[in-house]
Amino acid sequence: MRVLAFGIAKEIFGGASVEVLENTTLSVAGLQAILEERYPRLKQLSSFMIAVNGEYSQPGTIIHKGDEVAIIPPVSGG
Amino acid sequence: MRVLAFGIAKEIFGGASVEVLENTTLSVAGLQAILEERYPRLKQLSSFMIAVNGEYSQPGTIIHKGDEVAIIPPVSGG
Amino acid sequence: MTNIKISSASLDVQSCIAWSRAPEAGGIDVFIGSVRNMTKGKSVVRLEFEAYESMALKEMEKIAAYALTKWPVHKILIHHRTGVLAVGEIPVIIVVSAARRGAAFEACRYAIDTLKETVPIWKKEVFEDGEHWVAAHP
Amino acid sequence: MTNIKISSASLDVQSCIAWSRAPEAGGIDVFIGSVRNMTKGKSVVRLEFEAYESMALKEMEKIAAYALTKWPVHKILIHHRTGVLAVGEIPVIIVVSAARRGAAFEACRYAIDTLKETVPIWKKEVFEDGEHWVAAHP
Repeated sequence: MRVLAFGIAKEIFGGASVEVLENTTLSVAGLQAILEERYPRLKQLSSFMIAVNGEYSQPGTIIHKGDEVAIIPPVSGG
Repeated sequence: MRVLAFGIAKEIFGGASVEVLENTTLSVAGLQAILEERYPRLKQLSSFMIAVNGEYSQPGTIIHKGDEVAIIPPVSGG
Repeated sequence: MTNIKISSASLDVQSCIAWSRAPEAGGIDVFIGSVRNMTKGKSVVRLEFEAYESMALKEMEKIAAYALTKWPVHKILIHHRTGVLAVGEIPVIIVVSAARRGAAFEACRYAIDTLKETVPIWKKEVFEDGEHWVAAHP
Repeated sequence: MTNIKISSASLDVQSCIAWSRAPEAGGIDVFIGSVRNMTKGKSVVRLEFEAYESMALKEMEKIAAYALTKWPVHKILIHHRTGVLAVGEIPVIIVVSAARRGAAFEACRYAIDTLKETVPIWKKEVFEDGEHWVAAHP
């Protein structure tokens, strides 16, 4: 699964996306745990959300094959 | 004394100003009584104020020779 | 800084906003009044604005001066039109720039609300079948 | 009616306001963001805005749609800039037209406040001696 990154997450990932191997059905909370283990700097953020198909998700949201997944660090537009 | 009129007061006075004879020292309340007697339609307005030298006045304000006096019907700018 | 004007010529939104801009301003709130085609269900043909100009300028200046003391705003502009205005024309424009948006919004809202209460300017609504001075009668 | 855009080109205040005008609109409130020269006492060299564009457009559309149901407003425009912006440039412009001014002010304030909370756009502040993503860290 490809996970898009923006803002500071792009710097933490070292690129605009990372690949995460799915061995099993993954929830948003599961993906978050994997990413935080691989990129501990994510835990230093004020917070971050995971968007699935361009919508803010809940921890229990199941990620399906082909879903567009993105890390949303604290927004600061305007 | 010349009293300036604006908006509907100009229509009530039939002109942009009226002359009021001062036999004695006149307060704003006194001027109001004179004008309401001469132009009873003033009493049908929602309200009106009297400005002296371009400032809203109190009923007790004394009008001096040379003061600029104006009738201010309810404002409706903007 | 304040910029107060009463004018019988069209108000120019672009130049009003340009005046308000500054490197230290993070937010600008602009209120633009516009002549509506309807009021209380009746079609409006035109509006006519009349001002007691010398006093109106003083009252507008008071509004701007108060806003500058009450909120941390940098600049405030209040321009009002007089004369005959067609539907869609602009009777009033208020521009407030501030470091932060909250102050800009609050000062702008204060300025238009207070202008409508205190500034000696009068509006006559002209309909197909008559006309009247707004707010004159209960 | 809504008008939502994310653009790497300069935002044009004049055309945004022109779009919002309508014979039935009595009041237009405009919020213009502006890049400030200082933040927390430090000189800003430039800002860099990045958007998750497809999602940001959806979130901006939600804000506009909600405002149209919550307040009696006619039109709402939300345009946001991306890329590198110098001091004085405009990252965001919001325009709301309504029959009455209260609705225009409230919907405009709602739109900018909510945009800053929900729309996936990020701002990097660049100073003489460093840079940082705003709000990223506690």
